[in-house]
Amino acid sequence: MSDRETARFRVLLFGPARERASADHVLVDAPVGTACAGLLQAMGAQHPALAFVLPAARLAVNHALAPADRVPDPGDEIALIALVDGG
Amino acid sequence: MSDRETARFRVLLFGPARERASADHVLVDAPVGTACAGLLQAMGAQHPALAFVLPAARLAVNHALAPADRVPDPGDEIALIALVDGG
Amino acid sequence: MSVQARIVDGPLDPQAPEASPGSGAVLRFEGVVRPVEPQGPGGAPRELAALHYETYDPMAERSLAALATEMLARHRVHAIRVLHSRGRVSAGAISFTLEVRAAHRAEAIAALTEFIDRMKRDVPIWKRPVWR
Amino acid sequence: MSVQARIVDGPLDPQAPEASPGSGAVLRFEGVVRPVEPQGPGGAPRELAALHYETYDPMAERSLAALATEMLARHRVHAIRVLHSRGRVSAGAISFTLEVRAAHRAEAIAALTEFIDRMKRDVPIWKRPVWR
Repeated sequence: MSDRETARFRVLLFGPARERASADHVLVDAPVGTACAGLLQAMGAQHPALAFVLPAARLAVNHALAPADRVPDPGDEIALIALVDGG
Repeated sequence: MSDRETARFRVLLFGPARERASADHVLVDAPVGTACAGLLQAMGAQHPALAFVLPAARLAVNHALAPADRVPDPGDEIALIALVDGG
Repeated sequence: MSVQARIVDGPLDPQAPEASPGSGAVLRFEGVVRPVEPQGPGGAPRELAALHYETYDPMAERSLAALATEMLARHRVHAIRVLHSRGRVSAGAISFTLEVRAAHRAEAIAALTEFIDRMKRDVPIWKRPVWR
Repeated sequence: MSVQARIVDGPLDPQAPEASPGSGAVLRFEGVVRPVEPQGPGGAPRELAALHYETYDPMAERSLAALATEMLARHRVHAIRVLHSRGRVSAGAISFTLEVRAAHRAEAIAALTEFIDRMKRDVPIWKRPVWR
């Protein structure tokens, strides 16, 4: 992939994901135009420690839960929302 | 019926039944051994103003709701419990 | 496990729940006299000054306690406290409070819901509107 | 109709509900940190000193408000007020309160039940046990 085809996304982490990754965010590389579902898969592949959250995982884009087909911009605030037992 | 065969029951009234009867109790004559279901029917026959409550009516005997086949004693405290829209 | 049931003259005070360190869920219901009610079933709305509650004593209080004890056992909740007014309660004031403590919310909600349904059917308390 | 949603640092105070003269039903839920929890799913019970709540701000508060607004419309209730703790809340203390005012109890119960279910699924708040 050339630089033009791939973007780098910053994904904020919370809860068990943050503990497992020992970090408050991870960087995920994915082709420009990747939707949230694909970005989650790329995250699991590039950060295997986070694969455990994938079944319950969604992404928030700019502080709102995003549908799986939403295409985020690398400049958006993206957060991993994986609520196994929240509240 | 002879005096020995018939008993006189005092039935306390509350709510709409008390208002309709303009009294806090009625007297109901019924054969000795009459169960609560029969006593309610006798009450409706002898005090037609109270017939309107019969569909929702039960009797309490000594401060507890009584099953339809309970045979009250004329000395018991008997009350008409007809809760159309209580609480 | 505990049950409290009481009939109180007049309106009830709004109260903060007591501390309950062992229970994960505290659910409290307050019944407030509505300022407007239909006049009779299906009737037109009319302004209400108060409701007047008539109770059959001591059966009313005993029935509340028996119902609380039954709900406590059936839904495995920790504690139930119920208060109900007797006499006049003005519109906007509280005439009924029910507090349920349980380990989890599901039991608390189930116990509270069934308690109120059963109370309206089985507890000898009658209300009479005092129209404005 | 009104909605209030707030994330608060530390434990919540037990509070008497505010007056609500137009609503016939006031339902209030308090979530209390349990002193004993299973350690992990299906695990053995273990004593808990506290829960530590992590929130994604400002999304958590916004999500609570959006959820309250949605429940208000769907269940036709009059008002919803929700508070949730952020940070450490000791065992026995309150970390969540939800108050629903409605004309009748059925709507209040439905709105409260759905609110809590949805909150646990959709509102970005995570809890971490602090074992004793």
